[in-house]
Amino acid sequence: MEEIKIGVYVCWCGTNIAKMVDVDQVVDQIKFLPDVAVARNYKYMCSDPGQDMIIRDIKQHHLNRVVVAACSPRIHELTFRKALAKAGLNPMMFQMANIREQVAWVHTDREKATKKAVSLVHAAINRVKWHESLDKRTIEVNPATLVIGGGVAGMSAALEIANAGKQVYLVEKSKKLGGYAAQLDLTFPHFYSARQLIKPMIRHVEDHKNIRIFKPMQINQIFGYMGNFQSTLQLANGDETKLKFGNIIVATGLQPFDPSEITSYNYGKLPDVVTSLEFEKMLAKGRIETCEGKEPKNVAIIHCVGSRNANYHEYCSRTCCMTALKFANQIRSALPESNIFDLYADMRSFGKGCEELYTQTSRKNVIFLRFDQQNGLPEIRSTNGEEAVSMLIEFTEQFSKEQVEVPADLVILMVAMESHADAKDISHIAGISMCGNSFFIEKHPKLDPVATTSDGVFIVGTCQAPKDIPDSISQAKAAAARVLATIHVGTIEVDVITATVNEDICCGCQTCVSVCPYKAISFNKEKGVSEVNEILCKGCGTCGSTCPTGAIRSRHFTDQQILSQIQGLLSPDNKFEKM
Amino acid sequence: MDFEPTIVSFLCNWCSYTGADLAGTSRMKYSPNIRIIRVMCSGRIDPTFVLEAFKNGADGVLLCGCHPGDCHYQSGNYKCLRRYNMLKKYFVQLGIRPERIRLDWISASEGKQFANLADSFTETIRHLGPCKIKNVIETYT
Amino acid sequence: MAERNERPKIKLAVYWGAACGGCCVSVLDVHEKLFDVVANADLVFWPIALDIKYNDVEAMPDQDIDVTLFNGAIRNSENKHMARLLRQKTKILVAYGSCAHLGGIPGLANLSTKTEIFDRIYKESESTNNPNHTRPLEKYEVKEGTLTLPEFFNDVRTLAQTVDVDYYLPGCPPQTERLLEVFMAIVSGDELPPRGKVLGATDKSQCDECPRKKSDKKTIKEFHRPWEINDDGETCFLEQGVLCMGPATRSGCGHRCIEVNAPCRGCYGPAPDVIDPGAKMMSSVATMIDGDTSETIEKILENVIDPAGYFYRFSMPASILRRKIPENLQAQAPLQK
Amino acid sequence: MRTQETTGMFLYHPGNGHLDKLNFTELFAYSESHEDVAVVWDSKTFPLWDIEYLKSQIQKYKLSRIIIAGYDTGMVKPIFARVFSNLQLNVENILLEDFKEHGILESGNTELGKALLSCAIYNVALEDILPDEEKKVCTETLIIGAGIAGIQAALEIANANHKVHLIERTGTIGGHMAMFDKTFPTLDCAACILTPKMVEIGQHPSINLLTYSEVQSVTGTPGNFKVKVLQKARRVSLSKCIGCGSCAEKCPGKARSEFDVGTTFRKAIYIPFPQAVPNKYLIDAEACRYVQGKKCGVCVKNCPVPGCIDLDEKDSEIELCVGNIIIATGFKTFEATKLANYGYGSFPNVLTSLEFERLTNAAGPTEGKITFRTQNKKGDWIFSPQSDSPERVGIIHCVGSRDINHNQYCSRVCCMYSLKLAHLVKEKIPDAEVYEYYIDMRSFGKGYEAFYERIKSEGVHLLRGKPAEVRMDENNLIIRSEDIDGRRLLEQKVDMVILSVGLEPAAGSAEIAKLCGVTTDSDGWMDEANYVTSPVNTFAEGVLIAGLCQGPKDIPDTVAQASAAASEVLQHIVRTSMRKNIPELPLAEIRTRAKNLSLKMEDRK
Amino acid sequence: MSQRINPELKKELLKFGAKDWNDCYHCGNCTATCQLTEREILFPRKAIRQAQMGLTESLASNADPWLCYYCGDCSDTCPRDANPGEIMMTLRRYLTSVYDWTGFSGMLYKSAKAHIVVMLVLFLSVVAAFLIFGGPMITELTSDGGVRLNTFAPAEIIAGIDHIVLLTLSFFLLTNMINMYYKVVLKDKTVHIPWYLYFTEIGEALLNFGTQLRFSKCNKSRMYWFGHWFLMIGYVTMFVLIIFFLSWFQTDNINVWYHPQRLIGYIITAGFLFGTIFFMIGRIRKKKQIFKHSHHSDWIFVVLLFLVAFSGILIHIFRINGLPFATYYTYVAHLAFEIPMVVTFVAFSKWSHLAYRPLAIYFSNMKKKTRELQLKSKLSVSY
Repeated sequence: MEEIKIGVYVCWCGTNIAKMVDVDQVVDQIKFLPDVAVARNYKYMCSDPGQDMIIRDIKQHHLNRVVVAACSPRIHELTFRKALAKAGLNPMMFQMANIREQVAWVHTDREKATKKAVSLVHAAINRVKWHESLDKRTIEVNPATLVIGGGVAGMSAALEIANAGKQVYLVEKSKKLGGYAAQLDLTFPHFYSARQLIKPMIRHVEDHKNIRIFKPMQINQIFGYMGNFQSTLQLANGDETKLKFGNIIVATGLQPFDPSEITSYNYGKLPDVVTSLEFEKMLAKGRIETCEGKEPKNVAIIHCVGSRNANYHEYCSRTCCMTALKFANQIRSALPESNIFDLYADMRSFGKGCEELYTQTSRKNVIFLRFDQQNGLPEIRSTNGEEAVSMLIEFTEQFSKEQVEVPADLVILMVAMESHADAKDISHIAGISMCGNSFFIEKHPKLDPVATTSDGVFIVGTCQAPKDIPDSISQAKAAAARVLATIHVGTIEVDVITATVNEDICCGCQTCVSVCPYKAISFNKEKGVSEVNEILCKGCGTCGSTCPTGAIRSRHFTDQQILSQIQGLLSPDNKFEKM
Repeated sequence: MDFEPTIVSFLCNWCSYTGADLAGTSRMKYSPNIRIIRVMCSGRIDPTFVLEAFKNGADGVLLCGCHPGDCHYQSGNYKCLRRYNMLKKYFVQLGIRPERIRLDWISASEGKQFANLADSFTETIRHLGPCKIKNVIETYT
Repeated sequence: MAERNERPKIKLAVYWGAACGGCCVSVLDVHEKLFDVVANADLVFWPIALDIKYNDVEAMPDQDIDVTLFNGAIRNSENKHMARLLRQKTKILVAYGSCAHLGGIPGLANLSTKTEIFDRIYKESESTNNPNHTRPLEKYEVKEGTLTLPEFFNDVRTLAQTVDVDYYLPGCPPQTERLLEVFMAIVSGDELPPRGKVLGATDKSQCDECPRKKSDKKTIKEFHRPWEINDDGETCFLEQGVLCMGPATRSGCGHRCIEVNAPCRGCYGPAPDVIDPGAKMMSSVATMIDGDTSETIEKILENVIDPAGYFYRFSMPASILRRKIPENLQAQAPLQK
Repeated sequence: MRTQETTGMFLYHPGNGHLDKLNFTELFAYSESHEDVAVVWDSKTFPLWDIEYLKSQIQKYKLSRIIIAGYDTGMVKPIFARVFSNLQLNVENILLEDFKEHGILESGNTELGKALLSCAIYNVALEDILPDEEKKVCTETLIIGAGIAGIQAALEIANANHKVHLIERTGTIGGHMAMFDKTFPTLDCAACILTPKMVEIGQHPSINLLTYSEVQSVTGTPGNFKVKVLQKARRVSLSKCIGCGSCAEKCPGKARSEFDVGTTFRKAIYIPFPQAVPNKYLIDAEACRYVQGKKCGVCVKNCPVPGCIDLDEKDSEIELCVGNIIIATGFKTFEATKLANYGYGSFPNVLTSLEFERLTNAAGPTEGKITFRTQNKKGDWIFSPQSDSPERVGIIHCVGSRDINHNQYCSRVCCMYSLKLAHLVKEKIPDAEVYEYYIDMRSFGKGYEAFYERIKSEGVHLLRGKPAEVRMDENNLIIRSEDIDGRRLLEQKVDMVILSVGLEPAAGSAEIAKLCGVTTDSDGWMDEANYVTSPVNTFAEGVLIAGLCQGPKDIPDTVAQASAAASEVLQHIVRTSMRKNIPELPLAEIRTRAKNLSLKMEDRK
Repeated sequence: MSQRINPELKKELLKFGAKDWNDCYHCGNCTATCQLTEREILFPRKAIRQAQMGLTESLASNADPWLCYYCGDCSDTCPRDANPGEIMMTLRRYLTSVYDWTGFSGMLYKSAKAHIVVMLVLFLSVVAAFLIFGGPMITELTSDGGVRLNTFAPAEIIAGIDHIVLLTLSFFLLTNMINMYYKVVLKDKTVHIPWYLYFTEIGEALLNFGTQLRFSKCNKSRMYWFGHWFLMIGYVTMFVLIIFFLSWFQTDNINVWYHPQRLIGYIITAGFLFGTIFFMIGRIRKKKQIFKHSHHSDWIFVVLLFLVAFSGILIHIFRINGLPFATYYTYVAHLAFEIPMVVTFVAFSKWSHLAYRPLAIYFSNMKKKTRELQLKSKLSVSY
């Protein structure tokens, strides 16, 4: 075996790290460790000069392992691996010690932070000794795409891809395409007809030669991996059809919040308290009326129903303010003599043309009243027929701090957007993580808002977070771009961090087979050993820690690597007692 | 000087490690006694690692994974939970306080929770005092 | 045959440390093959069979003995002394049997402290009649001089933890056929395997040879003792909820236990790269538990009464943590609520 | 269209000036002469608010279908819907034909208006009757502006192995995002997440990066644009410069650093910022003594690479041929001096948010220490790490936004970035008091509300009420505002005021829009083809918009939009076809096609 | 107790001249801009909110609109062009009608037609009275001077009529003021004003009445204040002169130019002319915020005032130049302008702010002091 030569680089990250960690001391302490050939610190390791320094050292000092102590590997591991590759070293011969997010930024005692940094670097040095060269492989990408959900986001994505000449399978759970947007009357802020926008879209999707629609249809299972997924669909006539596709776009959409759990609004008890969606239907029918079929004289709109409230949903549903303004305008047109009251918390008319609509709406005699959820929700109560008006909404108006009651014959609750109930199932089927409020988690909230941590699976529209139609469409197209790019290139690189079975040791107990969530392990009866499909394998390593014989190695996370890391981490020199 | 425990923490890459990173990017302060090792999934955490940590002088071991149902690999965290329960039984037999290992769920968005967990666990261990197993192995013959 | 006779006989020693003696007996189990052994080897030291004193061994030149089969663990100063002595005098030191290899059954004593053991034996056991509370003393002065007893160590160690070991021959006791094979290999003068290797066993685990049917449905809803189930004699023990160390144990024993419908207990020790077979098996078995909440898991685990005794039956001293922390060293602080 | 239906047409033009360009008399005449229209009403003469009259008219003409055409048509739709539903007619037969939706409002193209009406009458979409035109689409793409939007779009396209020309006006890519310290709501450091992308751009084999360049002219047709690009003289060779910095050490020329928004100085030969891509020096001609005609040349002497610096280099021009253009010109911040009452420009420690971003940035002039702006020996006001730190900081939202006297629109990001700045102050100076003055708190995005709650819990004083003025007594800045929730008038003494300035289209974006044939709205933001369905397309075929040039938005929305624009480009490239331009078809042809298509759709049912 | 939101109030306010009454989105800029607001005296926003919501009770007890002198700063800087200054103006008109228990005020304000008709009737009545009761128009020259105005319209009789008018108007104005007191002070249950404050706080109110010092705090330009003050002083002096000293003021003999009678007359006239012309030009040009929106009462008021002043000047010129008929006719016209103005404006319309504003300052100050006292006593209890 060749002699191990490790280069260790400690980054200052400007002052980010250097402020809390004595980088010089870190270097001093680890440079005498066995196998460390070079140890340096530098202002910005990730910068071009920083990377060049590593490359130069690899060439000059014949380094074969590199450790960089800097930020989180989630940020720059790839950057440095690329640098290693540039220098002709296998990129996996690299280990990062996270001394920024997990040391410099979270600790206040410089001495202890430095000590901890040393221990992390020591651990990384120990670990990197056991690293092995792993080579990337590529696999073919199936050019077809599966789109789950036939709402406006799903359809946009489907059209975008189909228009580029690629096959799309569109699966919709209900009988109709169009989703939530198809139930809307007009859009904000320009009052275009939602129906007229969605209908042609549905027609284009239905007529498209590259789109195959399955509806009503539910996806129960998806096998495979990025580039080569497959699923079997049960057709209505009892037949089965097997689909193969390379990418998945999930657009499961939203469901409205059920306001009946908010007692003070009496939804469900007072017949003239309706949700925004119910009111939308009234508008589509052209009938704004109370349960008795009368045109209401007083209409009240209440914002933030189920949103921005820790008891229901902490998040803002993003579209309700504008929808409420749209409603106010529509009511004003249909019932010019009516009184319109708009009870809001903060008016969030942030989009292009939206603030202007807010101003315009003010000028149409819509009375805006502000409530504050922290000080109690408005109470809707019935007048029990004792007055001309059927209901009164009582609350403290926040601009005047006056306790007021608002007369209302019809109350519209602007209900929150929730992730669709089906999203939970889809998250399991497609392997997407969910955050606490059931919206899917994107790969990166800023720079990768449509990708997920599962490669080849994208999320678009309201299943990611509440948003309006244009934003959903932007996202759909963004996902389509990603999909088209992979299809166009035709191949994708497979991750090298997978499990592998040592057939000389595997005894065929098959414990691992059932453990794998991706069905990547199968039992080879002939050989009497388990085998890993390395494309399906996502490298979680669960099998590795399940295998009682140690036959399964989790590449790049081997027992040996982690054990050495632990030993480095706990090397007596690195303990606080030694201070 | 107060006893300064050394704690090894195994975090899954997707939720907990990201959560710990978030604690960092949000500059939440927590105890420096926690030293983190990243694994892809809490399901990768082998009891061997925990034992090795104690053998090398850890005073406590913190395991973190995604919340139940949220595992990036679907079910790795459940496997971790089962092993954790088994290990605790074993630890009782070894005379090691089972409180010295802790499994908790930290999601990618729970930077604050991670910081709090790190602090509270450090306090627990500080309170329990040093784990003697390393000394016992090395010196008790 | 003729060729072999030209070769000088090797010098063979057999010694037992903390052991039951079964290993020594297993050497005798070679039956008529003993003649082959004797034809090739001179037994220079074997307390159970030959009257050769420690002094005699001490008098031997270093590296005089070619092969020593050391069985038993290191429990006391005598064991330790002899291990060191034999190491000094022997070219090839073989840890023979589970006790020497991993600590074996005596190793389970590591789950108790010395005091606990003495209390149990000299005070608490039902058959003890010791009104004077007599305890063994290492030194006792009598008229004739000083009587000594070996020092009883705080814990049991494996042979390898005491001295360098060249090869291991696992088993409780090792399969006699394996012994012969190994012995013949040594005497034949063929190139020896690399030092530190486990001999007389394969790299694969029991399951590889196990005649029972195995599937990937290893989900455990409830743990059972072997007698609690209606064993069909065919299905994998684990799949029936019976703990079996087979997956984590090297084969080579000829699956003798399984043959008689008893689950494997792990005497052959771990597969090649495994440091701590108990931990591996704990992990593996725990993974099979059918429960996703702490409560259900704990409920199922209730039936695993003695995990240390089960998963570390033969390997406690060789395991990562080796032993229990004595009570007086345990942290006493109550937990804050 | 179903033959048994009788169609009425209502031309709605509320007369707010928008439709002045369109000739409504002509449109009226055209509709009236149309064989399939029973009656045409003009909103100028029709008493729309008289419901009973409307009812009687509908009954009189036996209308079963109404087309409302014009501007803001949705606004009057509910009136018709109400009447239709009263008359038991099918409300779905009320159709809107909004001219704004099709962009003919700005252009005033009456002919196109007629075409649209024609299609509306037959209930078909205009784009459905336009034939696709096979065209050789050049696979190369031009992206104007290399901020995060341009970077994202470039990477998306380049990763599909198509050539991208990325043009940036300044010396480095990165745009505004590179200047920020942290990004909301996750508070990850902007540079940390952006620099990897920048590096990727710099290294990508399919990206031709043209920094310090500007678009001169755009000619040709969609799919085959000819673009002239002016490459301003960097005076330092991109290929030879090793970025060692020896030149800048001795350079006597000085200028305020653009990257630090003028809060500190840089040399005449400079790298915009340490992580700049390309990480090469350039010379600011206006600050360079040599270029300004004085005797100098120190940089040439100090440069270790022979021939690297050429002080006499001249601007050059290159021509590109591209199939698609993505405009990502971004924004500039509102000029805070316009609001004299806040004292920006008079009081040194009234800062704009962008200045504060630099101040608090670890790579900024004070290495992240929040300090007062002080005068240096020469009397220039700069940030220096030696100065003291403020103890009380006021942050004023909506500076220049939501104000009819300045920009009526909401700048969308200020609330969140202000909360972030408050957090940064609290983090760096834990004892500091932070006062935030807002009107409405717009924390609408994913995780934003939680961030708002967090800032509240950090002890930042959140005050509802727009301050009227910032004045100064001997030692303090005083912010006068109504504390609406506290029901009092507040004169808060602070040491530093941060003005959360709104966003405006970048300087020069109007020219770019004009060059590319993209229309802009009255605020200068570029018009998308359809606000709802085509947020990245423009009315100019083959020209797409991404990011802030379309309107204020945050980073995730910008990134999504940039990717969406890339998707449109990829689609064009793959299809190698472009839709025929509308004006190229004669009106009669459109009418026939619309009718035929409508009949075809009828048959299908 | 919660108050019912009353959307009908807006219709009322529109008639009082409200513009953009609902544009305000409550950013608070106006309140902060206004130099007259104090820690707890917050306007215009609060009053605007009450108006938007139609909280008639709160509005009636709110004296804040009277504290505003309409400098227009708030409207100039309003981010939504909501015209807070104009809404305050409207509210003052509205409040005038609220205090006026006769309802006459509301009628005049809400209907330009009614206002003009009332004016015409009064105008014609004055002319008719002169036709019927007027004295002889003597044209012969005497040693004292040219024109014998006192024979045509004897000062005593005119003064007598003045007194009757005064008494009547005072009755209405006083009752309205009491009404205001009732609504602003008594109905406000949150404060209970201690008796001594009634004495201590009166000084500032009177001072402001005389100097309008508060207005001078308002604006960067002193011109408004001066124009307003000058007009007011002119008016008040005239009022006092013609009511109480008419016989001294209205003489047949012509005094030397520096005689106090003439000097005072000139000053009053100058004040009138300056004020009315300043405001008329402003209202025509509509450049400044304060002049952008004019209610019919504003025009009637300023035009009448101008006509009164102008006719007064003419009388003077005619008289000193010995043009008897011109003097007599102009005198009739002068009174025919003046009487309607006094009758309609003093108690029921614009001029009544002369009384309401100092009262509002008086009430507000008392309330403020009371609140401070209450706060102090609360503090002393809790600490």
